[in-house]
Parts: sequence; C-alpha cells; structure tokens
Amino acid sequence: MFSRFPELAAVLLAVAGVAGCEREQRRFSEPAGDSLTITTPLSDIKAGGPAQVAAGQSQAATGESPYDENAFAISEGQRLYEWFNCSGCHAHGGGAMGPALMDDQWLYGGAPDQIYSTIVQGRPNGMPSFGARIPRQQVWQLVAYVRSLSGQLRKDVEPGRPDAMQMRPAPSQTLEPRNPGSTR
Amino acid sequence: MSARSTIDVSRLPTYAFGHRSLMWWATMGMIAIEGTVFAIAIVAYFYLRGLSDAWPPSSAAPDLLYGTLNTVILLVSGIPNHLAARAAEREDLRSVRLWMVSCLALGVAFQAVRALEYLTLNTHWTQNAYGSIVFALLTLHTVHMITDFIDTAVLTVLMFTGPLSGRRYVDVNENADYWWFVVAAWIPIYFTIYLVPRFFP
Amino acid sequence: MSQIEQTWADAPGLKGWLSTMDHKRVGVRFVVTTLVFFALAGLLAAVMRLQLARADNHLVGPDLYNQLFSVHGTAMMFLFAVPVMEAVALYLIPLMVGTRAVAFPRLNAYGYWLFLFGGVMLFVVFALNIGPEAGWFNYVPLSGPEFSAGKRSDFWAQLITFTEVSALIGAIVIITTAFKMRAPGMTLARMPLFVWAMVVTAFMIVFAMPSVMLASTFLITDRLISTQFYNPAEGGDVLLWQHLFWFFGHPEVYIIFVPALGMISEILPTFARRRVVGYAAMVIALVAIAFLSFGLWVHHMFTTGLPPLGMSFFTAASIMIALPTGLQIFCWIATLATGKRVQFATPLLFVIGFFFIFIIGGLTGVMLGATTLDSQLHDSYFVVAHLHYVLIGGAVFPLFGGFYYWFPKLTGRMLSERAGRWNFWLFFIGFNVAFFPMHILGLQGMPRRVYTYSAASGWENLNLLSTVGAVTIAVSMLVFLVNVVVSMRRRERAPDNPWNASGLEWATSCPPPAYNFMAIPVVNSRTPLWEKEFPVAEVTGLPEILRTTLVTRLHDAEPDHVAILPSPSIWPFLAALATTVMFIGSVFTPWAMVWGAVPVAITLIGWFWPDKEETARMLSIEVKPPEGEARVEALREVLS
Amino acid sequence: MNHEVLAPAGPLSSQIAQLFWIFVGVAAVVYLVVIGFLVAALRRRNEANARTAVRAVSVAVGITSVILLGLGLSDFFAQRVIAATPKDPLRVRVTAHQWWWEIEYSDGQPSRRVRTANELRIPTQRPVELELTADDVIHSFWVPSLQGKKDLLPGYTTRLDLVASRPGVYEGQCAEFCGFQHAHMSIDVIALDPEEYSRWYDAQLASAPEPSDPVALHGREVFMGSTCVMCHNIQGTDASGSVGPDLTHVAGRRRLAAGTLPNTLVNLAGWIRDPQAVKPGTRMPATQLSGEDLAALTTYLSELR
Repeated sequence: MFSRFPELAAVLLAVAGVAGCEREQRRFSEPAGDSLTITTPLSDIKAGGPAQVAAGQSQAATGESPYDENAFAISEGQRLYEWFNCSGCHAHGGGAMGPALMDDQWLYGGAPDQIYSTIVQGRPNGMPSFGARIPRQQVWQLVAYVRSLSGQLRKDVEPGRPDAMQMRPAPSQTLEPRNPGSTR
Repeated sequence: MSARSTIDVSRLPTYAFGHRSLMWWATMGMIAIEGTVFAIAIVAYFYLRGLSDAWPPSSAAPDLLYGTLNTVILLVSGIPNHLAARAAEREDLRSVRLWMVSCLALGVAFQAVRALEYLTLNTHWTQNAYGSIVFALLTLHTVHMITDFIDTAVLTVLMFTGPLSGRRYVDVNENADYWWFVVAAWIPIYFTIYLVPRFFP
Repeated sequence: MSQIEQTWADAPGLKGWLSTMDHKRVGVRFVVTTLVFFALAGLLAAVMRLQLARADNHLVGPDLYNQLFSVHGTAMMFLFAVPVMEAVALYLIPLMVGTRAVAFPRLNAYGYWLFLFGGVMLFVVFALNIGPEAGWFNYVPLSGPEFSAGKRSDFWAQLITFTEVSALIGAIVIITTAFKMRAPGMTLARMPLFVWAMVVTAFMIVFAMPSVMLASTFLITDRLISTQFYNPAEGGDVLLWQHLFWFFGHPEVYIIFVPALGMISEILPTFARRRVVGYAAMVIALVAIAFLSFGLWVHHMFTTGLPPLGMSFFTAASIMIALPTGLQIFCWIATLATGKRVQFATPLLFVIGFFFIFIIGGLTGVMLGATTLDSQLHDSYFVVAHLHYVLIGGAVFPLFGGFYYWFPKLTGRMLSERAGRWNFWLFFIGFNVAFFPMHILGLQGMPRRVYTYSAASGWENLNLLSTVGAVTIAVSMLVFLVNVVVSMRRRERAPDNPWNASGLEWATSCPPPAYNFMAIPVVNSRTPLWEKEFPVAEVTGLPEILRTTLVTRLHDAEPDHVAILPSPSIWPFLAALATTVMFIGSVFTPWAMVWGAVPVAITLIGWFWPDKEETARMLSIEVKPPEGEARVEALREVLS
Repeated sequence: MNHEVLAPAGPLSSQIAQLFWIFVGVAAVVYLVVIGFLVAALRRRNEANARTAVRAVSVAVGITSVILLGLGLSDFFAQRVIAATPKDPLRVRVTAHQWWWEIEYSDGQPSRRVRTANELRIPTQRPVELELTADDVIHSFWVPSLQGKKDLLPGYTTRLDLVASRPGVYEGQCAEFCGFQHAHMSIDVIALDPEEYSRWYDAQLASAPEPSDPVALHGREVFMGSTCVMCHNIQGTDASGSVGPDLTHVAGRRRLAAGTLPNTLVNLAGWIRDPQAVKPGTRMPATQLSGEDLAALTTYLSELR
C-alpha cells in the first residue's frame, strides 16, 4: 500500500492545485477590450419572455464568465456592488425597488453573458445602462458576484460576510441547504 | 561496573494513584490548558459586553429552564463519578462498572438537555458578537462534554471486556478527575451565559 | 541481543520507522524537520531582500511579496523557533534527568507527526499561491472575511491549530518528564538549568497558547460561518484580535528565548570549567521572566489609541523584564570571570556572539517599551531590526552553539571546528551587516512590510547593504550544512564526553542506546560528572520484559514506583493523519469537523486499547501499590 | 530628508527625538560596560575570586534597576507632555481607505468644510488635532518629522496632535500593513504661514473653475461620460461619487495617487490610462479612453487648481 503512496499524493496534489490555483489568482488588470462606444439598442425583450440574449450584437466578449472560480474577483464584485449603489435598488440580493437577485427567477436571463448585457445595456423599468460607466473587468466581477448571490457558484469561492451591518446570511453561509428559491 | 552500592527497585509498585502517577500530570495539564481556554473565552465575553451599550444587544436573554436543569444534572453526575473514582482506588471492578455506567446514563441525559439548550438561546451566532460569543462558550463546553462522554464510554467498555490490569484503575481514576473538570467548568459558563445578561444587563 | 535491547528495539523498515516511540529517534526527526523549515523560510527572506535591494524593483509583485513575508514570519515563529527548542528538549531532557524515555512516548510521537503535517501544509499551500498574506500576526479586518478573499487566511488559522496542539503536547511531556522521572537524588535544586528553562517554557506554553487558539478559531468562524467576533458594525471589535493574539504573542517570544537561556547555562559553565554563578538566582530569574511576559502584551498596541495611563503600566512591565535577563547575563559573565582559562571552541563562540548581538536587541527593546519612543519606532524597520536582534541573537545563536555542543551526543561524531569558525564568523558579520542598517532605515521613516520604495525616499543604499548581509547569512548556513554532511561521514566516533561536561547526558554513550542508561545513576550534586565519585549508586531490578523506568517524587526525587511505558505503535501516526484530514477539511466545510471526528475517534481508541499479550506480560510483573508500599519505605531509609 | 525621526520639525517630534538620544546614550554606555566586563572575563589570566564576583553581580543588578527606573520615569514625563490636550486646535478628520487618505477640515459651518485627499495643509505654530478613523482595514498615520504614529481603526475614532514649527513639506507613510498597496499610501503634510494657509483654505472652498478652452470643455464631457464619475466628486459639477478621492482641486496637490507620482501632466495621463501599472492592485480601474479623449481629460483636470 505504501509503494503507491507517492503517485497517489502527486495526483491529489495536482487536483488540489488546479482547484486552488484558479480560486486564489489575483488578477489586477485585464487586457483592454474594445472601445466603449456603447449604444443602447432598442430590444424586443419582454419581461417574462424567453430568456435570450438581447437583439443586436452581444456585448459579452466571451461566452463564459471569466471570474466564476476566482474568489478575489467575486469579493471585488461584492465591494463594487456596494460602491456603485446596486443595493439602492436590489437591496443585498433580496430585492427592493429592483428585482431580487438571490432567487432563480431571471427576467432577462441568468447566464453570465445575459447578466453582462443587462448591466451594460440597462433594462426597462429602471435598470440604467452602465456600459460607459463601468469598465469591462469590473462588470465581469459584478456578474460573478451576482451569480454567487443566487448560489450558482462553487462553495469555496463565495465571499464571506462583509464587515457591515448584517443584511442577510453570507452566500458562503454553508449550513443552510442550498435552495436558491427561498428568499429570506 | 565496580561493585558500587545499588538500589533494588524490583519489588516497587508498578502503578500508583493520584499525583504519584504520570497520567495524573497529563490530565492536570489538559485541565490547565482547557481551563485557560474557558477563562479567556469568558474574558472575551465580558470584553465584548463592555463595548456594547445594551447586553444582549437585540434579543432576549437565554431562557433559564434547560440551562439550570443541565447544571443540576451535571452536579448530580458528580456523585457516581466520585464513587467510581473511590471504587477504582479499591480496585473493586463490580462497583467501578456500576458507577461508570450510571455516569454514562447521566451523560446521555445532559447531552439531550444540551441540545434543547441550543434552541432556547434566543440568538444565532451570525446575528451579532453577543450571539457569536454565547454560541462559542456553549459549543466549547459541549465539545468537551461529548469528548469526555466518549472517553468514559470507551473506558467503560474496556472495564467490561478487558484485557484488564491494575493500571486501568488508574485510568478510571484520572478519567473521573477530567469529568470533575467538565462539571466544574460549566459553573462559570452557566453564570456568564444565563445569569449575566438577565441580572447584570 | 540482550533482553533489554530486544524489549527496547523498534521494528525494522518503514512500519518500525513510523511507529517508533524512542524519544531520540523522534527528537532527531523533529530537529531535522524544523531545520528544513528554517532553511525554506530563510530562502523566502532572501527573495524579499533581493526585491528590496533596489528602489521600485519589479522582481516580485505586491501579492507575492505579501505572501513571502507572511509565510516567512509564520514559518520562522511557528515552524522553527518554538518547535526546535522543544525538539532539542524532547531529545535531551530524559538524558539530562537520568531516565530511559519521555513520560508519554505515544503522545510525543503524535505531537511530532501533527507538527510535520502542519508545516508541510503551509509550504504546499504557499506553493499553490494560497499562502497567508496578512503577516504573521494576521490582523483583522485585513485577514477577515471581507478583505482576504479565498482560503489564504483560513490556512493560516489552521496552521496555528496544528502547531499549537504540537507545542502543548511537547509542554505536557516536558513538565511530566522533568517533574516525575528524575534520577534518584536529583532534587529540584540539582536539576540542570536547561531542564529548568524548558519546564518554565512549558508552563508558559500551557497558559499562552490557548489565547491564540481562541483567536484563530474566532477568525475561522468569522470567515466561514459568519460569526461577528471582529465585525465592528455588529458589536465585534478589531482590537479583540490584537489583545487575544498578543496575550499569546509576547509569551511566545519568551517561549523562544528562555530555552536559549537554558542552553547557554549548559554550554558556558563547561568551557569555564566551573558551575554557573548564582544557580538559585538564575532559576528565580527564569520564573520571573515567565510571569512578567504575561503582563506586557499591550506594548504591541501602544499606537492604537488606548488610554495613556494604562499604557504606562505596560511600559513599566516591559522595562522591568530587562532585569531578570540582565541578571542572567551578569551571572554568566561572573562565571566566565571566576572559571579557569577559557578554551574557545565553536559552541562558546556562538555564546559570545549571543552576548554581542542580544544585548543590542535588549537595549533597543527597552526603547520600544517606552510609549513615546514606540510611537515613532513602532511598525518601522527599527522594529524589524530589534526583533531579529533578539530572536536571531537571543535564540538562534545559542541554538547553533547547542548544535555544535550536543551534535556528538546526537550523532556520535564531532562537527569540524574549522568549518564551525567559518560558520560563526560569516553568520556574525552577515547578521550585523544585514540587520544593523535597519535601525537607521526605521529612523528614516521606512515602514514595515513595504514591497518596494521610491528612489526619492533615500532608503536605497542601506537596503542594498542589508541585502548583502542577508546573502552572507545564506552562505554561512551553507557552510553549516556542509559541515554537518561531511562530519556525518567521518569514521572516528566521538567519545562519551568530548567536552568533559558535567551533565548526566554525557554519562552515556554517543549516541545513547535505545534505553539511555543500562542502570539509572543516583546523583548527589548539581554537576554529577565533575564529582570525584560518580555514580553515587545505581538503580537495579527494573523489569526487562517490558519497557520500564523509575518514577520519583517531585520534591526530593526519592523512588516512588516503576512506570511501564507503552510499546511502539503506528496508531499515533494514523491519529495524526486523521486529525490532519479533519483540520484541512474544516477549511472547506464546517461539516468536516463532524465527519472528520469519526476517524480521529477510531484511531485514538486504537491507540489507547491495551494489547492482550502485552497486558498478560504486565500482569506477570505487576505489584499492587499497597504491597509495594513497605518496599518503598525501606528504600527511602537506605537513600537518606 | 523630510521624513526622518531624528530631523524633527515640530515641538512634539523634537521632544521624542531628544528622549531617543537620551536612551541611545544610556544604552551605549551600558553596552560598552557589559561587553567590557565580558571581554575582560574572557582574556584574564588568573581567576577572579567567587566572592567578589557574586557581589559584583548584585551591584550590577542594582545599577541596572536604577537605570531602568530612570528611563521609565523619563518616558513617563515625556508622555505627559506629549499627551497634553492642545487648546483651540485646528480640527481635521482623516479617514483612511485602502491605499489613500480622505481629509476633511471640520469647521463649525458645514459650508466651510474643505474636503481633499492625500495632502494635509496646516498653518505653522498652531496645534492641529486629527480625528482618525478607517473605513476598511487598520492603517496608521505616521509623519515622522512632526509626531509619532497613531492607528486608524474601523469602529474607533483615535486622536493625534500635530504641530509644525516652520513651513515646509513633511512626508508621511501608512505604517500598519493594509494590503497590496500599503507601500504606496503616503501623505504630505505641508506647513504654511498662517496667512498663506488661510488664502489656500479659501481657494479650496471655491467650486471647480469652468473649463477655459474647448479642449478642456471636451475633457469635462469625457469625465462626465465615462467611468470617472462613478467614484470621484468635483465640487460645482454633477460628479458626486464619494468612494474615490475628491478631485475639485486635484491640480493643486503636490503628488498623485497617495504620494506615488509627482503631480505632472505626463504622470496624470499615465496614471489615468493604466493605474495598475503604477500601483498594481489599486482600486482605480484602467480606462479604455482613446488618446484624444485622454489628452482632453488631462487638460481639464490640470485646470482644477
């Protein structure tokens, strides 16, 4: 049993390594994307309609959200969520004037590029267009944070509780069963 | 070796009770360490209490029922524990078995009551620092209660199944000391969690 | 093989290696592991010095630099300084007090394995870019859930758990061995000063470690299950962390320093060829240091705006602790002055190096103890200089002196004197060139833990000089390594007592047999080997079919009863593995504490459960206390 | 150098420097005496007798305790002088953020409260009381030329008094490790003559000047239309972000990015285009501005005196 120990350890280490490496990357600057001439297209999306990307070219440069497994980017997303006053309308995920972000109902789609488009283009009934206002890297960080609010991300990348008044159990609250449907 | 004066220790006892045995020093070491952990946790409780203007800040104080009931059960469990220790020194296997089993019975009782205590704390560890420190104090004691219960259970099984030698009675005696520690440690914690918020807000 | 050798022998092969209970095999393994961690942490320091050699250097970015200094500090304090002293003590104390093994051999082995797995975890985690990044004292809220993303601070907190449990185990083993297993006749007043130092250190560990245990537990629950201990917005407090940490932190640095005092009190009298001056005063000084060290933790927090009057109390305590240390230094100098002509072997060279360096560190320590000066000097490079002067000067120099002094006892071969001198002078010069300029940098306003600085700051030349010093230290460590490797391959064996010292450890062969002493000696003086007639008497009649040794009374070391020690077993190794899985698992999910506890319980029961055949042998030689009582009284008349 | 402990520029820091030299003097003497005895003990031919040695040790311990008592008392009295509360100080509120200093002059009338960042201008000879707090992690305000350091703690308000005896620029640095850019979180304390200070103060109260030429005007439009407006505030325009430094009079500041770059046009443009190159890990994101927009923005900002 002992002879195979080194290979077993090596494999274990590699697996832990891959998972660990991505989660702990600190990426400060992303390659600058296209220029920011964002025009807000008129789209034919209807609230509650089929969740598909808005008409016109999708603003998302990449299909997959780059920060789904990066704990640092998600905690930056948590900070930006406070800084850019998203909580003004969405509260801390429970929803207020704006729709709730912690549940799995999405008016305009819960996939990364759909959330990206929602933030960049804005949506009817009050969601402003932040395309010109927030750089692409930060939008992707917000996308990753919003998706962690509804429990779509891995447990070990979710941010801990903020050093602020206790609004809701932190996404990393691991004792509650993970049913995003329940809003508390 | 030249014929020097020698000390023949061949017929000395091969085990001893109380502070003469090495195991007693290990138990006392454990008690000193865990005692310091409890003491510092209680100091942290009063430190946090000193900082906040209302204590408990936003919730009601814990209900007294289960906490007090558990204190009584713990104190009562001291009796079989004491008798088990005396029986061990007499190496009277039958009464050692009897008192250890009764200790375990009381152990099951206070773990059940402890589960109910958790429900009547009227706070949650995520709510605020008060909730966190109250849960910390209670959980610290609960962990010690459970580990001590399992230690006693394993020792009791050994006392029934063997293999037994004289030294095992020393182990029973030391285990009783640790049980006394778990009982004694609960008193200041009970006072801190249950009585301080109620009578010294 | 005689019966005793058979009883004390370990099984061959890997299984025997993993299940050995011999405090010497575990001790050597422990020392080597701590030295490996010392070398690794030293390399991290070298990279830091290269980054700081030039202004606006881009060798290392801020993220990696933060991990470098955090892992350097954490590894040096928790994986080298405290454990190496315990490792040396766990090897030497049974020999010094004249017994055959440590009090709890299985617990001792478990303590080592847990330390090893904790240390390996820290460096593997650092290699995976998950190294701690908030410094070795990991202040909240920077290390809290909001400002330290990912699992970095969690692994720091778990490392604390590993190294504490290992240190506490070592402390319990040291106290019990020193108090209950001394050779007959070795009363407390005849116990070697190194054993006194280790007992005092062990008590400090017992009462200091719980504080950081609680602090790191609160931190990990804050980060993983959202408790609010350190959240100022919900009743928590950021200073609670500093109080809890430094209540442990300051005794910790004395836990590192006091064993070094013990080592000097063993080495220096041997080369002065006389007993240390003021034995009682030295023991009282050690105990005074231990008590005072618990009363001055707030001097790490002078700049947090606490009330000035309260801080003056801690200034007084911080300054007062210089007294017992001063007394020790004066007693050593008096010992040298009143001894015979001194012969300058390498161990003594390192002790003299201690005097030159540590006293500077002690004096800058008094400066840092004064609140007004501390407001300028705190968290600047002046403090970096001070802590290295007192830690490297105060602990590492005596430790290296101890390596050269006890190396023949551990390995049976002498370290070469010529390489020893090179090692010392390179270390001494390199150290001062590296760390003295840091005093000046601190006074020029260079703060601690900066990954770079601008050219306009004017700090460049001294930083470059400091880097040159650091490289010299690295070279001297290489010389030490070469010295050890070459000496190990030397043919001729070292005599039993190469320095003809006075301690009991030199009364047995180099390296000692598994059972240390064929016949446990009886002593009647503080320096047994320097008496005309040694041993005064010998203990015979210890049963040989099981591992037995003599337990004596605490105050007068009169024989009390025979202790039967546990046989080799692999369970401690397996228990350590199970505990490691539980600790590392709990970083990822709190449920790991629940499910992980099951294998830990199973392995602990396996460790405890008596073996049938061994119990039978135990019953064959068992003497119940009442029957043996008469025999004990008879013995005591003979001895007194 | 203007950031040295031993080059004080105020009564408080000179008190500390004086005390430091006393401690160094005593320490040097003690060191030489002890090492002297050590060397003598190592080199002597004949053995000193034990009786005198033991007496010498007790005398030495006596002397040590007297010296330590003296040092302790000297510190105690110096502490009382420094901790004395100044009369009628200029009150300034300093809030530390991750990696910059937010400064707000507390004036009785809210309309006369100047808000600025990374630079503290004070009149000479007048005590200044800083109310220190932190918004995220623990920082430490340290300007060695003027006073010792004091931590800024979340959840606490600590106090620190500064007095500058003569005009000059005194650089300071954050002294408590606070994350990626702890190394680039410095602050300039600029002491001015009282009249010059009040002139500067009144100028700071004014809103941002209107852009003078079309390029600057276009610069303002770029500012209002891109990411800058989310975080920064410019008095007199509708940019009112409060999470970043106040830029109303940014051109008048001595250094940019918390003391990382001297305040020149080239540095300003370089900093805006890619802050991560200058301070990797800083909270200011890179902007995707085209060259022409960037030039206009830089021109506009350089007019905000």
